[in-house]
Amino acid sequence: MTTTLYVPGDAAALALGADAVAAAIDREARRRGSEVRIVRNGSRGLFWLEPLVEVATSSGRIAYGPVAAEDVPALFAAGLIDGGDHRLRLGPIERLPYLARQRRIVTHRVGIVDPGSLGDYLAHGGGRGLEHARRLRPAEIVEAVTDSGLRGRGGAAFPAGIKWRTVLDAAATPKYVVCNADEGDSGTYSDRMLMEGDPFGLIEGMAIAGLAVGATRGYLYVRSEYPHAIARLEAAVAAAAPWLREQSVDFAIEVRKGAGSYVCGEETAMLESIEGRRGQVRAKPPLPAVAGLFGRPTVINNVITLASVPAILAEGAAGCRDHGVGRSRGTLPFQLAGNIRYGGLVEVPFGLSLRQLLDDFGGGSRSGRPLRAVQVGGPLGAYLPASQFDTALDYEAFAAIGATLGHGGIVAFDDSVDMARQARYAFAFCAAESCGKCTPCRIGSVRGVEVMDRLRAGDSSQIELLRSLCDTMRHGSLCAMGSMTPNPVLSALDHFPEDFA
Amino acid sequence: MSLLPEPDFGTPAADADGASPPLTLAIDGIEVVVPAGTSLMRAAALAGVAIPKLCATDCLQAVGACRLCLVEIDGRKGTPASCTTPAEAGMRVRTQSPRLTELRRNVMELTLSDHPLDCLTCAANGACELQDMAAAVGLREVRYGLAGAHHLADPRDDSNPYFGYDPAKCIVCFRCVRACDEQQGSFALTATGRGFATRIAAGTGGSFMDSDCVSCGACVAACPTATLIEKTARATGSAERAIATTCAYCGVGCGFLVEVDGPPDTPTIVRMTPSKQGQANRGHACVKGRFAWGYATHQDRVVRPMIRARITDPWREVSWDEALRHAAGEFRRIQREHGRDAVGAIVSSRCTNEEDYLVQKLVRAAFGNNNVDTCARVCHSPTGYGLGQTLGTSAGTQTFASVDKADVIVVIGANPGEAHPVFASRLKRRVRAGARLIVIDPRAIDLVDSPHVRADVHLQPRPGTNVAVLTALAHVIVTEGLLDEAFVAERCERQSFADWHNFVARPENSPEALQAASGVPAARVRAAARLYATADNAAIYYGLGVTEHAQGSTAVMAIANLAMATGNLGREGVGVNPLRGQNNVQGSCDMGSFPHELPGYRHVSDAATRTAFERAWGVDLLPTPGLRIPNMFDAALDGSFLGLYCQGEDPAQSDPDTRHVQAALAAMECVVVQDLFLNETARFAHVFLPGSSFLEKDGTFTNAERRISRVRRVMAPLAGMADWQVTLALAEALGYPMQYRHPSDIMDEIARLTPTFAGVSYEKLDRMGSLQWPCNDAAPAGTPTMHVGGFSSRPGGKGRFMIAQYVPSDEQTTSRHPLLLTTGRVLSQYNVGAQTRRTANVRFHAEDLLEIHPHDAEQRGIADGDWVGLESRAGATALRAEVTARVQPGVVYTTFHFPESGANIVTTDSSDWATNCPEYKVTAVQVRRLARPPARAGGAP
Amino acid sequence: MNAAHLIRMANRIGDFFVAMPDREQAVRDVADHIARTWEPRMTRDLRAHVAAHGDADLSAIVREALVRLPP
Amino acid sequence: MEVQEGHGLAAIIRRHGRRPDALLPILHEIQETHGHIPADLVAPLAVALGLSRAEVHGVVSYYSHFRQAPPGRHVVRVCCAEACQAVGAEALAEHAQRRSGDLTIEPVYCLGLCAVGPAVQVDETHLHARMTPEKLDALLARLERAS
Repeated sequence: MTTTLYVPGDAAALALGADAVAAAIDREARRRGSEVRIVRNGSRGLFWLEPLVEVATSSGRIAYGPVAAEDVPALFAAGLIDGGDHRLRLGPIERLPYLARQRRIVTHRVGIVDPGSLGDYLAHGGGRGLEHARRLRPAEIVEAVTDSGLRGRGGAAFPAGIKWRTVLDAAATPKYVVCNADEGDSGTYSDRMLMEGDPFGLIEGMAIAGLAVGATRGYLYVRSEYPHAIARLEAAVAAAAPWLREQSVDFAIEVRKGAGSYVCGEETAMLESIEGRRGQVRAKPPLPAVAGLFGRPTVINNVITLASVPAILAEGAAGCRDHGVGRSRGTLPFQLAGNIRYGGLVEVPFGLSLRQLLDDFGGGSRSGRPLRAVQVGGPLGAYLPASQFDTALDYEAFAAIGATLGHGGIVAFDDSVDMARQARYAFAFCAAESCGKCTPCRIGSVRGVEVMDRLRAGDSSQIELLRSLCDTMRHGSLCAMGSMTPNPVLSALDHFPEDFA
Repeated sequence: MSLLPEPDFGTPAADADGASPPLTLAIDGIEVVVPAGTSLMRAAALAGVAIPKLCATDCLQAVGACRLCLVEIDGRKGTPASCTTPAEAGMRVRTQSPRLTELRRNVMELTLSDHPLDCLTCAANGACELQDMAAAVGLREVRYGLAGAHHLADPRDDSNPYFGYDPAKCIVCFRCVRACDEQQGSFALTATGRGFATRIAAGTGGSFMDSDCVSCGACVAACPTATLIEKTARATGSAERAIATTCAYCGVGCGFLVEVDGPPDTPTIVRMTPSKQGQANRGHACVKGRFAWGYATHQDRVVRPMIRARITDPWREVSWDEALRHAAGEFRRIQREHGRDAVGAIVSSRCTNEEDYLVQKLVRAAFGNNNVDTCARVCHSPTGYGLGQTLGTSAGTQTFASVDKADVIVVIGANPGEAHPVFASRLKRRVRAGARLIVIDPRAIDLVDSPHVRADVHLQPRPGTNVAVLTALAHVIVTEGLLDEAFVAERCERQSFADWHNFVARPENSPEALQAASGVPAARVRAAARLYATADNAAIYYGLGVTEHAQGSTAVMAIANLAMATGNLGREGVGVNPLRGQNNVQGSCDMGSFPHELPGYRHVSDAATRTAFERAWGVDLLPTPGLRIPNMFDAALDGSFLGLYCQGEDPAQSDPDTRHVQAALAAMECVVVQDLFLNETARFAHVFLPGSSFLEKDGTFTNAERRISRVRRVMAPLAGMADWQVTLALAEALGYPMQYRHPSDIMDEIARLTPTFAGVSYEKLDRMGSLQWPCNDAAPAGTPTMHVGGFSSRPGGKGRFMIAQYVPSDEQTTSRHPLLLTTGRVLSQYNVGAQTRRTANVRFHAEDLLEIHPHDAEQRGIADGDWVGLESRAGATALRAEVTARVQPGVVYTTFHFPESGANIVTTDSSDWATNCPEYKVTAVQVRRLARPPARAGGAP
Repeated sequence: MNAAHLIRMANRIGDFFVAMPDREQAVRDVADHIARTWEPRMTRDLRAHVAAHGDADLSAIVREALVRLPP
Repeated sequence: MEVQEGHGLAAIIRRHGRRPDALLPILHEIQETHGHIPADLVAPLAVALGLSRAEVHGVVSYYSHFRQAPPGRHVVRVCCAEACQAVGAEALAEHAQRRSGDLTIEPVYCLGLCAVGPAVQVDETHLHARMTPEKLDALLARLERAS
């Protein structure tokens, strides 16, 4: 009898040696004459346990981790194939508290299915959303998405249904669906995990979007820093094409590789990049929903947003709508990153407090020192001091404290952090990644670095100029790159003034 | 920046689609009504409120880069840029507040933190938008200090002869890049790098001269600082005043502002900038009009009259009076000795309407014959004939702006990118916006494949077979049921249509049957015909590649047939549009410069017309046609034509079969040449009268869209008299005084005697900018689009189809002359080069080259750059070869801008059957590799 | 004037109109075209050439038209 | 215009088609083949796609991923973004920059390995997590030995 073993092929697992583990398992199984099938699944997102090996047994999938290649012979000796006991044995995977306490909806197949197998996808409930959507009129699909309360998960949190409605109502043709997979925010990796762990879910979401707005072409723009995700998606797109055809869904997807530009995560810069140009931001209006890719009406949503759609169509809008708080409906896959003990993916409904995530899931800092600051929402997000850790994780609550939830990335810093240095870095990052189109961002970012250098050298008179510069950038910039760079700077200055003295 | 107030509304006018009603909003409390799609910045400008701006200008799409134009809108968060925010009904916008002042000042502070503080020594001082805006936002200090990162040491690029690029002054507003992309369509500039390192670069980051820059100057005009600035302006600083005038190069007729300093009669020209109010060019220009004006004051200018008894004698400078008396005496002597018809004149399409009118009047009234012809004879005379026969009016049917409404554009026998660059930019813009393009040309001209423009169909006929291709297109339209039957039934003659229909439907006129003659694959002809005939709006543009053929007139009629058959006449976006070679080809034809027509294209045999002119001029007029230019030369060799007044024209270089022309000129007894320079024809002249450039006189030019525009005097004539004054003086010396105090008096007479010009006056031109004829009581504001509702000049208002049967040219390849030579222009040079060769434009094109296909070159052992001999039955010359696949095998190509290359030594006497327009475009030749450069290429006597 | 040129020009005019279906009209059109565009001495010299050397070099339609030309 | 077969550009363009929006995918392929974007390919590429040379140059120079000169034998990218900073990335990057030799060392802003930083990427596809100066030295030494 063949035993199925799961060794994640997720980039983080690979970075921790998963390939060597898989090879060792294969070698050991051959040596022992055990018939095993190794599935390179996505990661469950419990990264301190990666490489996390699972074995399918009659009593479910039993986890072991973190497994090093050297551990493999001993694991086999301990009866790995049957879920045998070993110091690395974690038990049935679903019962790990970190997972059990989550509410995985959009990521529920990640780490479970074989991302290279369409059959496995369909066997795990994939395809039902599209099947349902095919029986609906476009307006009904849009209505379902609107009803769910789904808001864009990329950061701007714009209601997806309204955006789709605009594209559906636009007269111009052809129309396009563009998936923003340019997940450039530090501290975020849920898009990457989904693309690597459940690519068909994303493709199905895009196809449903196509049906909803009348688009027959989709583009999946993935940053070049994600080569493994790109490879996964290209294989999945090829595998899904005949499946879509069989269902008479006229929708073709092209995977586009970015080329190292953070701004290309901004939707209009991304469109420029897909069209073959410099990734400079376009002024809005017109909105991409009216005049987007190649000047045509275009749905642009990020990975998690689109991947949320199949479940909404398959299970009904309530599945999303009934979770969360206030206007933040559904769940968000948060990502614990940086100096955190149990870093990983935590999909939970909106409304938990930041502290719950940091402590209950994250287990405090990796270094063991007290957490001093947390940056939420990527490099343009504010730094929160411990006094704000009780803020509820919902869009409006964060906006109320001048912060942003963004894409759900949470980067923890311990008390060794120099917040003035982080403020300088915010400008430096902006200088490195500014598209160069608008003056406040192009020149302001560089002047910001210079001001911070003078300030850190002891010239406290620069604080007034720093605030003035931040005001200019915030209110004068063309896009979020320039206008949000002041968020980390000013939050650092306001919450940690001692570092600027 | 120009000195005449040309208001900048910040963003272009909204496309008035007519679907959305205008909307009302309030700017700083001022209510303003604007079309939907108007930006807040433009709405404010319309309300008289100026919002600070740097990256916005109303000839370019807004990008929202400089962030100076921020405003506040009631009920909205934030401070959006007014250039990229569309106006909405009921909006209440504030453009001034302490908050906005602070923001703008702080943004400006960032801009200036990377800009040299050298205003007082800067060439743009006083005419710098950055300077103006810094003042407008009240910036007084830059708090960031001088120690930060900057680009002040970036090296200057002065490679272009006319303008320099100083990146140290660049504020990265992208206006230059956008101007190159949107206005010019060359895409020669780009931003490189990103963030603070973003810089503007030409080409791949090298110098402007190494890039694809065509020196149109759009970037220079767009630059708000001295980053891109004319070298002349750098040398002189800003000008004191500007004079609006019209370009004297091609038939586009661009409006320009001549910026000058110094005394009114002898000013220094600082620069010429294209005028946004120029209705043909809307602020755009090309390298010739924009920069190549230095010839006007070139040291080669002849400014004293000269005479000599024999052409072998040296010239003798004389007074105006003596020169004119000598010329008049000689003309009268010749007429006494050889008859009234032994003298005549050639008028120039370079001169003004008023001057052309005067010369034909001099010939008809003072010489007493009809021996007057224009250099339009050798370019667009078939247009006059062909369109007159079919549509009833000898002129193009549209405005240039009409191309914006075309869905399919056919370009046949024209290379607008080189010859009509400003129109080409407009055409390319339309193609980039989605219009389909059909190119019919033996060569792969730049429209066939250039950045963002690619022809949907390129038909490559063998030279001389246009009619075969056009008839094949007609065959497809007729036999595949693609006719606009309603249009034909309502607007065209029934019988001529039936005859034409039967003719083109014949099997021998199918693309398949004609493929052997034209070399164009039948399938491509069919594709082109379907594309053209099924478009909502299809427009045809053509040039000398249609007219300068033995069947030039036939081809023009074939084109008119196509337009009538498909209903593509009488509205915007359609039509038949000749691209005129010279600035005033249309005008010189309009002014009665042809030997068989009085002003307004009225035949000399028409008694009523003649009577009107006889009354006005107080003379009797001949009812029979006079000699055309080639007939003049034949008659000269025959001994019956011995006196010629040749104004602004150089037939010894520009006319075909040079040896024949030179022999004819040498046979004459009195040749009077009036020109800026001692040209080739002057070598055969007995009297030389100094000409005046367009900068030295008042007058009007009429461009290819029938647009009459003013030419205004910028300086006093260098020789003391403008051309029109010289003609007056000559007429007086001939005993026929004419009384005009100013060219406007001449125009008034033209208007009185010419029904299509009845409504034209200088007063109205000054008021309206320009007028397109017909302009009269029926159309007081002129006529942008011809033939709306009917062909009013045709009997019954019906268009006439003309059978256009393909007849092979006499110029056929033989074993002695196995290749076909065709000719054309390059962008930087102009015709015989008399002007452009006397400017830095020679740096762009220093010699004429012979383009030859690699296959033909290989057979002859010719490598790129080799000297080759070019020989036809008319003559032989030598030039260097350029081996290129732009030409097809069997075809060679050259330009004719340099006398030493002598292209017209090899062109023959073959000409259009109807008008004698020379067949420049087809000459059977042989090409041989020369072992060494010729002693003097050209070999003229 | 150069007879070869005149003959060639005349024949070229004939080549155009010969394609018209109404022969009678076509002949008239050739004559009319010459009358309206040729200077009188050109017609005169062509006639003189024909008188002296015959009309063998002229195409049929031009021969017919020449007869119709007003004197 | 014929594109020289020698660079393999013709085949790449044939595969992508003559459309301007194929520029980035084609540049990626060129860089995969040559390690950088050779300057002499800019003009033929522009012609093939109906773009200008300036536009292609502008695009190549904009994206940090595209190189205009050949890199070292291996490219080592050290993540310098916040999540990695929080666990010592800056010191690691400074440490890496001090190395010379036949390797190209450059910063990268996020590899999506934010829970297991500091992260390092070698030659596009080889990833390394929880990097320390010592582990990096060993890795670089291994790479240098291999080349």
